[in-house]
Amino acid sequence: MNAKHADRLAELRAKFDRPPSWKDDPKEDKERQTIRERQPRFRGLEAGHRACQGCGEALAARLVTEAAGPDVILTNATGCLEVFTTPWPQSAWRVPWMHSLFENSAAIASGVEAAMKAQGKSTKVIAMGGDGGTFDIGFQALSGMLERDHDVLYVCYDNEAYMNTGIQRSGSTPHAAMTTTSPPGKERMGKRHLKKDLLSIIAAHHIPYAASASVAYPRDVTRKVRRALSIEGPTFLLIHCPCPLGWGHDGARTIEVARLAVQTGLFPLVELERGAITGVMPIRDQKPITDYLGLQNRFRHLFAKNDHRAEEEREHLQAIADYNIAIYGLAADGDDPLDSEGADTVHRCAIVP
Amino acid sequence: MVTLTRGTYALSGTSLAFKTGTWRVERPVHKHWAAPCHAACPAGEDAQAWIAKVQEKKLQQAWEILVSANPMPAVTGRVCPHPCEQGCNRGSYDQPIAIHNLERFLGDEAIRNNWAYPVPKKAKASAPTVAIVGAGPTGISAAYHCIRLGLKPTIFEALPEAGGLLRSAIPMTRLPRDVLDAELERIFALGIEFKPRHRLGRDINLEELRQDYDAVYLGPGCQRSKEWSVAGAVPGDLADGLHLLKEWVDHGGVPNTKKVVIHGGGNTAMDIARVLKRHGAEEVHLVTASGLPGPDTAPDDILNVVPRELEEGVEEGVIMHPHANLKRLLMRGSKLVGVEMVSLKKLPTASGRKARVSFEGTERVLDADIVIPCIGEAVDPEGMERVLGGSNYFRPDDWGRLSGQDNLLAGGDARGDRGTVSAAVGDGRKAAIALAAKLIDGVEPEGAPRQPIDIASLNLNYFQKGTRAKAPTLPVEERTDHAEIEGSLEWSQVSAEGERCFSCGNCLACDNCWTYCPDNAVLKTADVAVDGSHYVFDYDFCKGCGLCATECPCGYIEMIGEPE
Amino acid sequence: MRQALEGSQAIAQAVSRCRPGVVAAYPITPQTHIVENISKLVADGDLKTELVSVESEFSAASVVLGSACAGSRSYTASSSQGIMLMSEVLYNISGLRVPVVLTCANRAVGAPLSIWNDHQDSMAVRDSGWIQLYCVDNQEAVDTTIQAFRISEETEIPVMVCMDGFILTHTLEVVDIPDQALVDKYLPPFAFKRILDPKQPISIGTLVAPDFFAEVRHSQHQAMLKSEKAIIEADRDWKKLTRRGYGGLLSEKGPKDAKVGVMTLGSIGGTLAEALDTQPPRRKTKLINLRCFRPLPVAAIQKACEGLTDLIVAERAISPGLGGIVGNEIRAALAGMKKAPKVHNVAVGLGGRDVPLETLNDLVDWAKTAPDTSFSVFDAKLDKLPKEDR
Amino acid sequence: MIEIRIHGRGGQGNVVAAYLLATAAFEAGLYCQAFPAFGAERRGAPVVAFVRIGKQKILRRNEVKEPAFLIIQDPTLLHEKGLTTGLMKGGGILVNTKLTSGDISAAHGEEMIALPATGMAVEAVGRPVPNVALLSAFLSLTGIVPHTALRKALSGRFKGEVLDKNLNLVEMAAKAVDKGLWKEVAHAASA
Repeated sequence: MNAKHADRLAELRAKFDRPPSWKDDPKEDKERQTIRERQPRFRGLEAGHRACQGCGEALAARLVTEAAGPDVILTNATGCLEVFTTPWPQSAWRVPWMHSLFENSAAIASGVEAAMKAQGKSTKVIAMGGDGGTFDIGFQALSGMLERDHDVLYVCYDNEAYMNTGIQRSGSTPHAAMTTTSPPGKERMGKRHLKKDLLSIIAAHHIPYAASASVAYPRDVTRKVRRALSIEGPTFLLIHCPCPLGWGHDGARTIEVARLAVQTGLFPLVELERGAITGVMPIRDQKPITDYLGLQNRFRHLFAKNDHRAEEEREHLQAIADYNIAIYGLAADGDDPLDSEGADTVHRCAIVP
Repeated sequence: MVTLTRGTYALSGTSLAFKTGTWRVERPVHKHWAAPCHAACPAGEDAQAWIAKVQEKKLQQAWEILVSANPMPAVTGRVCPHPCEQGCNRGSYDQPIAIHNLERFLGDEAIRNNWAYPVPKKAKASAPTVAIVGAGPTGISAAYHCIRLGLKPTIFEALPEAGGLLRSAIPMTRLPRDVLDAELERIFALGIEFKPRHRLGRDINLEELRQDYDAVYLGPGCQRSKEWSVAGAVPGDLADGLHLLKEWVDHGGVPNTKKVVIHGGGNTAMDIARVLKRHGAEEVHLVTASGLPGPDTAPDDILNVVPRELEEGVEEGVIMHPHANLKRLLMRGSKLVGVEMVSLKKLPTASGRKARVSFEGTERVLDADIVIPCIGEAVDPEGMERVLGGSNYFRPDDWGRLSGQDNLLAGGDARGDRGTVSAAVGDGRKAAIALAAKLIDGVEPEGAPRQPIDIASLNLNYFQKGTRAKAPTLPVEERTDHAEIEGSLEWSQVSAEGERCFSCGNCLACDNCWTYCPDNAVLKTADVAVDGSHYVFDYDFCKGCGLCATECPCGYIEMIGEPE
Repeated sequence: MRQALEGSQAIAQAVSRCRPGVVAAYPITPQTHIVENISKLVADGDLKTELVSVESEFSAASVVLGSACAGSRSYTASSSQGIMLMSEVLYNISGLRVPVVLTCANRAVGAPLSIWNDHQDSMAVRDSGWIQLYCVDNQEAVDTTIQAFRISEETEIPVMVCMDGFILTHTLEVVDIPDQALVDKYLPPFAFKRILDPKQPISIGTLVAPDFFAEVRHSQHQAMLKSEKAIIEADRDWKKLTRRGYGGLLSEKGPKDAKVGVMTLGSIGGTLAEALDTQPPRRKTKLINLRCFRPLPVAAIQKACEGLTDLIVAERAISPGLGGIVGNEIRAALAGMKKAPKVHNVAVGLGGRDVPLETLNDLVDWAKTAPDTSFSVFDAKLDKLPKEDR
Repeated sequence: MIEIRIHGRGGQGNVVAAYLLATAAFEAGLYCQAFPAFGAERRGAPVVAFVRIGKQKILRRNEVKEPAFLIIQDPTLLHEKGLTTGLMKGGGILVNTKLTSGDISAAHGEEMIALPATGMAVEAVGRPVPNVALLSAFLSLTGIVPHTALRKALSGRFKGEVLDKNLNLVEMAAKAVDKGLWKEVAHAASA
């Protein structure tokens, strides 16, 4: 680089109006900050974001970034996560993060990854989207990203409807669930169609690793994130995260609802490598789907008295749960520390910061 | 702040400027409940608290917490009927934690490693003095807690050695005497003045004690057998169970009998039954008005025997007759040849209170050559006639304070409503607390016990079913008068058993609140969490969703309304 | 080096000289040869770049947005329907103020399906916040491509280089491909610093509330207006190095005292220039070639129109229900002028219709009688239509 | 400026022919322009390409409507109506055909120069691609660009054995027509 170029670079850099870090702001509460900063985990998603109370997606995103650590770049489809984390001029992210559009998270991630390759950098790239941005409008970009073998982990936060726009059905909405565009009525019992089997479609790309996870099993989530990031090539993680607003349950019951989705067999937790099933979380005690449905307003019409359709749809959903268990071999063969009962077992943890 | 207009980007973590705590209408707070094991322990031990240290593998700290209530874990771990285990929430889930085994393990470890008893408050030279009558469990406990609280205790004991019933009546098969000696020696070494062979009413008198000492604590136990007869009849060779047990403990002598009927359902009854069985009695019948533990028996109707002792007794061939009473003695002259039994049960009466009702037509006869009453004892009033009045027992308040008697307290078996070593230990502790409060600080003792937490308040999703640790026991054919029947747990068993604890009502430090908070509003810290938990809520950001409270496995987080 | 090259091949060479870190594109006629030639350069090892062969134009634009934000010089190319499919991302790239260069091989937009040249595609995204530069010939396309990277990176505004599909992309002619050393001297390394960097993490693409959105748009507009300077300087500096310049924002040809002006964009300027030389109209006429359409260089346009009585704007796009797009913008641009010329507006050469040399005279003749509010599709043969549709 | 129109069928190398001719002109120090009549035609369909060669920079970009010369790569195209429309007065038509010049001229009622270009290409290169032979013959007829320039243009596109064979084909075709036959026409056109 000649001297003229050096000057020019300096001039361009000076235009970059980066202010001092918030850490240097004397108005900050030093005491609290110290504890916050001393947390023995990486805080990829900081407090102060505007998610609803008990938001499953916020939790999932927090877990994903914690597991990924600082040397990562995130891309984010339009949706709740994007809106509640980055109302200008604030951001809750502590890792480089970028949002462009609803349907292009996988594509901008492809570009970021290409740039990392071009610059010889090893920073990992994680593309994120909700189920709308993944199952539906962003699917083409996702499929292209997987096919082109980009070294990107795509994480889909699956809350089973378009929540950002006010709870409209998506390809991921489960059968019979009520949304504002699949309301129950004289002629309908909620969504007529089935939840799209996205994971099988992803698996058909024969990528090295694809898995489903649930916020009810955080250690499983972080393990799968780390596993995916340890692999070179495209990987995919589908994380089930309840939406208290859209599903109609108390924010305090987010985990309970998520756990029941797994324990009933309605949301199987599986791992696929090159399209083949290589791991499942076995279900130790299968719960009846009514335990799960009964907690959520979106299935309220399935408990209508004197409506034969309600029972029929309940039986239908039970049959789907049973089918999942049979197809994925989820029935536990004896107790397993990593099954649906064991995977969330707590212990006294002596790690103190 | 510089505006980031070009491309409207934002800087890392700047959302901290936005305090989402203003969204909250309810806030989570830590609420430390009493674990049911704690609430059930007459000695006042917080088993949850010391098991937490076992989980951390900090055994000495666990023991120190334990002995902050009970100085004799090696003893109580062996002899206590462990109501803590009956209270344990784990019992409604799979099996209760083997708390007594853990307690015993810690007690034994302390002896083996000679861990020092912590003394938080050393007595000054001018410290108030306390005379303690009786070196049984309650007297020893009172003296020990006096030491801990800065008082100067002196124990007066009629016998040459300390220990009370522990030494005189508990079978060596349950409590090896070297364990008792080791534990007591270490306690007395803390500076307790001990005056053996000082019998109240003979060698010392109460009034002088009350003059010489700032306070007196009476823990004389129950040394006098109660009157016993069946429908007015008494065999000529009658001896009560406690007497026989003491003789056997003292020099190994037992009556030579073939068919024995034991009347009563406590530990003394079971102990003597097993001694006689081992010494060759063909049949030993235990007749008790109470029921056996089981789903059909009301909790207040279960016979008061350490469960494992009952189990071992039955193993050894003691024949149980629950829900039965003696109606008549069959005598040939003054010599017993049999007893007539009748079935009964505790049933509600017209007044609503329960009373035992015999069922006519259920009478049957047992051949017997001896009947041994084990219906309990009363306080020997010698030297305490004036304070005891005409009663069998003392009736002090919960702190042991006798009404109308300044600085005179009583507790232990002499209360008549206790009946276990642990209760005696608890009485001694409370008396010491009351005395220290009054004599040192001139205040009333503080005692606002925490409410116990029930299993419905726990989140059991986070636990797995498991099997309770089982200590080795001697096979029936190897049991003798001396060898201890129940053995110790291995460390691996202790560790696994500790892991099973639900940590009811107290922080398990499991990280659930920290892990599940979608808002990063739970911060992990041991330094700042003054409430003993490992976490603080950052109310600047907590939105009050309540997820942490729902998912706390231990019921330790409560949502309370924000002030209006 | 001077070579006889197909336009697309020349563009591939020019892009290669700019050392892009990432190239992403999806093939579409008539842009295809650009992508093919870049692919060949990559395959032969002559161009070290991450070539991302995406599954749609939408992803092509998204990929270059991502890669530029991640700190790599990025390039894409498209046309027609591809530009339309990209349009959402185009707004995003400019709104985020990210430097990217795009070649638009101009083509009509369907329906009806047409693969042939006009400017409807780039005109459709004229409000997307991109700088738009139109090229007369392949040499200009090559030079403008190189200038575009410099302009874009200096202004943090993306640049669309518009070259007529087929007419330039598929035409072999003599071009000078500048040496690598010369381009390196002219174009500094990619210096965009508002990037995704784990060492200094920032969040790009935030939600902006009503209290600030207006200010953001204002600042974007101001940046566009100021970019005129960067465009002029880039062309001037390039001319210093190569002796080739294109007048910066626009160029004029013809007598200074002309009364009639004919304004065009793109390759049609070449045909009319030859016509001006070989068959000059009777009225003194000059040509105004509008190189820079966004930002619309109002001052330069007014200056070029001084002394004219009539200005004919002949453009290759249409806004049905309004008429011309460029023409109406020019009318607005001249509104503040003392003695503004009458503006006559036509569309010519839509959907690949050949624009012959005679067009110049035909236009000048037509303007004599046309009212200034007129608009017509000048070369439409109305007798091909049923009466009711004429 | 000389304008040339080349007719062929999709897949015959029509655009390549135009590019080669223009490239040869460039190699000879002239300005040039070559472009196809842009279409969506597939293999086998009639296609057209244009070449302009001049001493000055070529500005116009409209289609060639009045060419000085036509090069017709496939004689069957002559049956298409209006194929020779717009040919400048006195302009030349070079046709790839097995017939003689006389026979083909007679058949279509217009004067044409015949060249068995496909046969020559098969003989020299082994593939039935007539364009190089036609270009070589065209240069012989007009003399607007020396054959050395065509050789240079070819060496930019081919390598090794294929190039050698094509150079042989150039030699072969150059001799097959009357050298300089259209020289005057060309001169007049470029004036």
